[in-house]
Amino acid sequence: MSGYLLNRLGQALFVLWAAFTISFVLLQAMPGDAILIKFQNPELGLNPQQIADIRASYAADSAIWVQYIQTIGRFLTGNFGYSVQVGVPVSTMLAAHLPATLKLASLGFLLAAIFAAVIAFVSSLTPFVWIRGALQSVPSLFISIPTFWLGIMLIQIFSFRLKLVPVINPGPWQELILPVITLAVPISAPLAQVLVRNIDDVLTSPFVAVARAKGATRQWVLWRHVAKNALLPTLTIAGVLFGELIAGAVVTETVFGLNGIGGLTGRAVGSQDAAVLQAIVVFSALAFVIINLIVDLLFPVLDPRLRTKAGATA
Amino acid sequence: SDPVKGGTLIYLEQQAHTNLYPPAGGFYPNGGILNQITDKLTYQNPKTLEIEPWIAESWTVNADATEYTFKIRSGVTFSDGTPLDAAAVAKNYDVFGLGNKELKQPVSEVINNYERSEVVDPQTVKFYFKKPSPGFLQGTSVIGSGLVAASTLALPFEQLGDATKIIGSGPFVVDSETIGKELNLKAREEYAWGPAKLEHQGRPYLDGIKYIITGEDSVRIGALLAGQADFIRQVQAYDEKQVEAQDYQIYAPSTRGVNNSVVFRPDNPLVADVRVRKALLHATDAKEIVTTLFSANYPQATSIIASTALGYRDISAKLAFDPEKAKALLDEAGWTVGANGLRQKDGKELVLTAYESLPQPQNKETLQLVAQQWGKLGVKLTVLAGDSGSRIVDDLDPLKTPVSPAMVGRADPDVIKSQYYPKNRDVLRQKGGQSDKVQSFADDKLNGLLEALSSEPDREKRLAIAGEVQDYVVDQAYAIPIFEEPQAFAGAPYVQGIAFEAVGRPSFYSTWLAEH
Amino acid sequence: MSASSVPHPPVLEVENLSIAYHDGIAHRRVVHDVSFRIDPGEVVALVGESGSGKTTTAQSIIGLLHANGRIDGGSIRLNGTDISRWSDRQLDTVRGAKISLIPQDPASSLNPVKTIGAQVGEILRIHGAASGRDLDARVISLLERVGLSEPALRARQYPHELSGGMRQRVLIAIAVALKPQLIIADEPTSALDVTVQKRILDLIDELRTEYGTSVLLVTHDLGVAADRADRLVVLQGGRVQEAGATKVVLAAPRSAYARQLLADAPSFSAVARKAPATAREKPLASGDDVIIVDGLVQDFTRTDGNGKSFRAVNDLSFRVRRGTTHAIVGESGSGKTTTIRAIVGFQKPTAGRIEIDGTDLSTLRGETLRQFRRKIQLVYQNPYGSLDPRQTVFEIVAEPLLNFGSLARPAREEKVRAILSRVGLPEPALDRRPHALSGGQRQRVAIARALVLDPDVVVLDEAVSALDVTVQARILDLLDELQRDLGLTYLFVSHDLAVVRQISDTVSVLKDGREVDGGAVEDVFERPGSDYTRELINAIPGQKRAALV
Amino acid sequence: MTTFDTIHHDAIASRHGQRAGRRFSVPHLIRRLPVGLALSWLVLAIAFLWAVAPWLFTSYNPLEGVGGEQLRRPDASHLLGTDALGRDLYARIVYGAVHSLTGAFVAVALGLVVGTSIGVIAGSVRRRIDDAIMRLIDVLLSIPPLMLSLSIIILLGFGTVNAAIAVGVTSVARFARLSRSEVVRVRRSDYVEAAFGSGGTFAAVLWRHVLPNSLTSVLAIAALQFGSAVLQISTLGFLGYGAPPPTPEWGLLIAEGRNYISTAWWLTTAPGVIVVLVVLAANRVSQSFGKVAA
Ligand SMILES: Nc1ncnc2c1ncn2[C@@H]1O[C@H](COP(=O)(O)OP(=O)(O)OP(=O)(O)O)[C@@H](O)[C@H]1O
Ligand SMILES: Nc1ncnc2c1ncn2[C@@H]1O[C@H](COP(=O)(O)OP(=O)(O)OP(=O)(O)O)[C@@H](O)[C@H]1O
Ligand SMILES: [Mg+2]
Ligand SMILES: [Mg+2]
Repeated sequence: MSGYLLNRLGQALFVLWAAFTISFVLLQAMPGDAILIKFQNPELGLNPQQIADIRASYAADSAIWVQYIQTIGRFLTGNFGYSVQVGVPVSTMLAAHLPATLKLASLGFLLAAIFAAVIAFVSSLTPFVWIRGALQSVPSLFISIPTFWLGIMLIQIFSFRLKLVPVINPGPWQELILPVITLAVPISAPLAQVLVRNIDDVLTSPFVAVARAKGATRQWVLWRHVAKNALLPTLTIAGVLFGELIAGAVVTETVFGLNGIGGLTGRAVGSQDAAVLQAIVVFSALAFVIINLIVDLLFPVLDPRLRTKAGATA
Repeated sequence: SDPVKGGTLIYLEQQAHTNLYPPAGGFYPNGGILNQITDKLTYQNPKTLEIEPWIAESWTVNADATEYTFKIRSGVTFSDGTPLDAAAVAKNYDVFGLGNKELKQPVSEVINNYERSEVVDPQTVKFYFKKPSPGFLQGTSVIGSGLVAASTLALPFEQLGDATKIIGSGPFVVDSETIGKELNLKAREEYAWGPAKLEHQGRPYLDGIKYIITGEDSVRIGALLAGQADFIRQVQAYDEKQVEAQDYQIYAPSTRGVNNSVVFRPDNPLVADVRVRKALLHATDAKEIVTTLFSANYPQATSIIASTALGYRDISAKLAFDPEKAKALLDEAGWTVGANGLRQKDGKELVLTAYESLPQPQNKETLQLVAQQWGKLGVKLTVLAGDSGSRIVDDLDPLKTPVSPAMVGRADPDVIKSQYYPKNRDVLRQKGGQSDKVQSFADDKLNGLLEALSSEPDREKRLAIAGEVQDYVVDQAYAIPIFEEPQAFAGAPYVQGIAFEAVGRPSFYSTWLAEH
Repeated sequence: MSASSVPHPPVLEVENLSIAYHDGIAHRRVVHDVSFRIDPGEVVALVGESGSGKTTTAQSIIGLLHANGRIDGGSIRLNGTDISRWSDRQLDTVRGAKISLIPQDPASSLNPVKTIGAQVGEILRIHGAASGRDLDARVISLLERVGLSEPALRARQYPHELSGGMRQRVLIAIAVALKPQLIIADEPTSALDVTVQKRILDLIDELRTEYGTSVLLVTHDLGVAADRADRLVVLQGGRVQEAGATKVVLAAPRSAYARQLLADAPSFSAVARKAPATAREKPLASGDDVIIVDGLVQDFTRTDGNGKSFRAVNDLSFRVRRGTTHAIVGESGSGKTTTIRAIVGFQKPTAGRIEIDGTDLSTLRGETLRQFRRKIQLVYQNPYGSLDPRQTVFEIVAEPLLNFGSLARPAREEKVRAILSRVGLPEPALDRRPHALSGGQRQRVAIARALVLDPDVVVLDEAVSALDVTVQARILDLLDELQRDLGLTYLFVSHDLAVVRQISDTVSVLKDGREVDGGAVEDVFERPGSDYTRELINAIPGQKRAALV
Repeated sequence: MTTFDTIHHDAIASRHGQRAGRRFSVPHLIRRLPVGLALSWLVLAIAFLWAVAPWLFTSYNPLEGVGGEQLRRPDASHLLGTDALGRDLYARIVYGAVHSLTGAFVAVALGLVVGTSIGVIAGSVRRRIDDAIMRLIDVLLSIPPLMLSLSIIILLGFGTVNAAIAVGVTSVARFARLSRSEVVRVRRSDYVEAAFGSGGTFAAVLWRHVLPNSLTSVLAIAALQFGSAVLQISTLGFLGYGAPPPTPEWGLLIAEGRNYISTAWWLTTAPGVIVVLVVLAANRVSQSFGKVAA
């Protein structure tokens, strides 16, 4: 087991390093850079000599590989550098932006899971074919709505027309209501689709018939037999959902002006704030790796078949 | 009714500030904050454009505008308690005028030919210039010349993004900041040094101001009208009607600078011929653009600078929309309509490219209309929406961007120099200017005029030169002015006493919130 | 029937039952006017080929028809009450308590993520029969009752930790937990080994007598039915062909279909008539051994990473003469498939020598191995899985020819047609895909593919195990015929001794990878050399009838 | 043999209802087609026609507005109203189809071809190399997809096709994973072994069996990805990385129209609804593929 863990750890480190390197190369390859974008801005009225001086002071003109080594070195010591665009340390920025995103993402995911579960379970419990049909087409609908459009519509309707929740200067929880819904909608769709399919699969498996033959009611079977078995394979899409969660967060945070990593990513890309982007990539790769590791370790806990690997052949 | 004290103004800003080094205040979000937290040596009356006392009680200028002496008001302190005296002012201007290499602080665009300062006595400071610098007095009144405490000036440039570190002497101080999202200002109780001629004196009426970054146009306007905000920046012309329909107020202070224009980079062979540029100038129907996209707050341009700007000269006759003339000019220049409807010459097609400018109101639509108008002549204008990096890199290369939108605001004729002079913004991209991609283009006559403009001490003569430059730029068809750009704000009906400095940054010093 | 008549009313009475499925557009009736009854303590067997409606009938009795199935008419009376139109809620009180079910496939009939104890206890909890400590005790005693060793441990284990036979015992424990009046056993042993099968059926019998429960035994194996049932109901195409006391039906079947079933069942034929002499009749040149296996050893490293290897085949040796059939028998996991995979060259043996028609397999690799495949062909256990679902029958059979590129297109087409008609596939089946074929037809396609290259040796891995008796008999006849006409050598893997006895000349009996018995079929069957072989032979169903006749 | 045929017909019709449907005649097929699926095909067909022959559907110029006609509400002459430059919105949507659909198509094609190739290679080679390839795919998954696409757009420059490439790159990982697992699954199947057993070379087996059988579910996902690509491209437009004006690409229409939401709601709603409809239709169709494949 420890060998397995070591191996996984090695792979995780590789993923981190490769993500760092790829993003470094991508950022280097872009036309212009943060310094140019910020200081070539005519509003600042700097002349070429001044800009050249600034470039020199950021050591932005040293050889790429030197910068690469330096950046890695800095990252290893926990120093993420300064944001050229905003003029504060990257670590401060991350610290300021992370909580909002964590809140948004975790609540969004939770709500998405609830949406998905309601859709999946209600549709398999309902005796009415039309309700079932209607519910099962909800994921397709959810997946078809542009997230930013949904956000803007929600704001218009619930905040500006119906005046139910303010978007400007809201309370700490009010602030999250609409964004969380916005984020949950696209995330819940694939979850619900997978769940509905899994439930359908499990419902046709013989052990469900056996449970029914014991005299168990539909609800009993659904909760005590189907639920866990159907949830298990859903875990496997966690990695993919993570990406969607981040993409969703960028858009949601931009629409709602939330102060999270997503919005920060959008702005940092716009200003090619390399230090910030580099840090974001490393963090997101870290999160991805950790999530996958947790899922991998969680599987045997939830599924007894995976506990003893050899037993699976019996 | 009498002003009411108290309350917090909720102000929605479109973009987060980038850096609060005062000379960087030209960027509107920066300026909008600096204007509340810093004071300037002088105050430019936005109505008369006269320079009035503020931190400086009085001043003298020598005949050739190379020496300025300011008498500093006593009892002024920065919010960290340090005194704002002659020494502090001198220190500020030394940095603004010369920059600080070590701390990466650049030179201010409004200060020309600065040499050194001299603290005559604790309340008197004197500035010396290498060459006449007649624009300096006005330059002391602009946002870029906000005075900050020594501790702020001692910070390296990249740390000036943190608003809490900016110590000014203004009516408000930074209370707290959530980077990229929110900024809270609170009133400074002991503030007693507002511009001398203002009616309102003493501390500001408001208790505080909350800046909230709200990027979405629709959210800003919606929130204002839904009663969730009090005051917002960047109201698009198409939203004005509904704002006014609900008795809300549109504020559109003029930026009093170079008009919103389309400029050429004559280094690009396609637009090197003045006849081509002239043709395009006459092919541009500014009136159509203004009526289609804008409102009465966006007057059609009648010169390259705003009609409210100092030194303005009405040259609308030279800007007439005349497609026939345009066609004739192009024909004359040898550009004939080819089979595909595009003008051609020597196997080359007249296809031009411009990047849209995000901060300018409806610039994408404006350029599309321009493209549509030029298209009728057989000239294609490709409008690009690039990322900032490509935009900036390409914008330096006249071959890639022969055409560009441009505008700048400042209430002094120097603004023309800011815009065109190769060492400043260099919108025409001259050799020896901002870009090393320029092959040969340079207009010495223009540059001579601009230098004269910034160093002619005699006011009358200076205004005459300003007029001459306007004529010259249009005669050369370097720029096609389109409209006079205001900064558009909207406020709730109960928001009173909003003031703007001369180029449209709001000042909330005298602002108060009526019962509502 | 007459014996158990008057005193007790029947437990179950099915009368004119008709059931239809609708799939979107059409209703399709699959059970037509079926009537039968089950008296207390009686075993009634429902026999018939695949698709004859056995499962459908059984499901309707316990009210678990698929959502798209509907009872069109007739009645199902449990103790005199018609339950055919009861709601789910009403049926819930009956299921488990009065009628219970032993399903076909023990592997998937237990919830993989719940413990055995929880699943046995569930039926008690649902019906409020026990709770708390009492529940645990009852669960353990039930597990003990069905013959599980260490019942307390078993209760804590998960299904995957148990063998198929153990799982079926757990399912039986569930079925008998509340001493129901009727147990429906739908092919309770068809997924199990012969030896295990016998033990499970014995257990059901034992519990039945103990509790006085009636059993509806659904099976396609006439042998099983003959051994266990008091009465038979023979179904074909959803209609009752014949019903009556087992003895009567077996002794003198009235319907043609029952007669055919009887004739096809290998378990009977093996005893009733000697295996038809095939190649054995031909004088054989001794020493003409096509397959020589010498000291074959096959190790596998287990996936759990502790590096210990597992010996699946241990020092196996045998020889097969040209034109004969050699069988490999043994229970599941005994190494049959492993052996033949080595023989056809899919797997490098750990040790030992394999020689096919004079070629030593260990010398082959790459192109030579590919060329070698002309000589020996494998027919898989599961014909459906071994046929590419996207290819047409024609493409499947033509592919080997294409691989060796020896024939031009017209010649190839001709050859494919010839071989297909040889295996008895109708012309129109040529451009169908595997899913549009019956199980028997699929197996014919697989055989055709194996034969199209004119191999010397055909290896058949449980080639008929998945088929029902009638189809199985057809395929065996075909194999016999082909062997005679083409002089093929067969290596035939099976766990069904009846079949083996019917068609093979020599046999190797495997247990845990070792040969425990071997030699000519007659010798092994008449004079088994090991207890294991004896047990295998005793487990062949249908012996009761053999005794009768 | 007739008995066999009846058996098989029974069995087939029930167990493989959808598959069997393929063999039926066209009118039969149409009768069997569920309404939703039929509507979905209709939506896709219309969108396709818009893309190939937009002029058949509108007489307005999508690129040039009429002065004085700006921001008109929807009415008889302008079905969906006009935009700030006085351009007919319906015309812009119709002419935008070609951009949006090509964009989505390119994005999906890129993800499909590159991703599937990687997946097929990973699934067919030795364990070590497979592992290495899949870790690289993990890397691709671990970089925030939006950042990846934005960077790629910046690198390639703005434009519909470039945006499509940027979106396509983010789906490479998904396709690679899926196709790899499918290939691994198919490779384990008896029929692949049987194909080797009947003398097939590696290439022949890969081409004849592994590819066709593993691509079914990959194609179903591709149809799904099609819808998602339309959305992602529109998201890029929203973030300011869309096609340059005046391209009437749908995502850009929604994105630009959103600024007018309180004065001219139709500018963002109409293209929004069109995108929802098309993506829904693509989803529905992809599901029907999935069923056939299942
Ligand atoms: N859910 C269903 N929908 C439609 N048809 C079905 C369904 N279940 C079974 N059938 C069909 O009903 C017929 C009878 O099936 P059933 O399962 O009762 O046969 P069986 O005798 O149990 O066969 P086997 O021996 O293969 O288990 C078959 O033709 C089968 O294809
Ligand atoms: N590739 C493999 N890796 C590890 N163990 C294997 C492998 N293949 C087979 N085994 C093990 O070898 C033993 C013999 O398996 P084999 O498939 O030969 O049995 P069999 O006699 O064909 O059984 P059945 O009747 O169930 O098909 C089993 O315990 C099986 O788990
Ligand atoms: Mg059955
Ligand atoms: Mg086997």
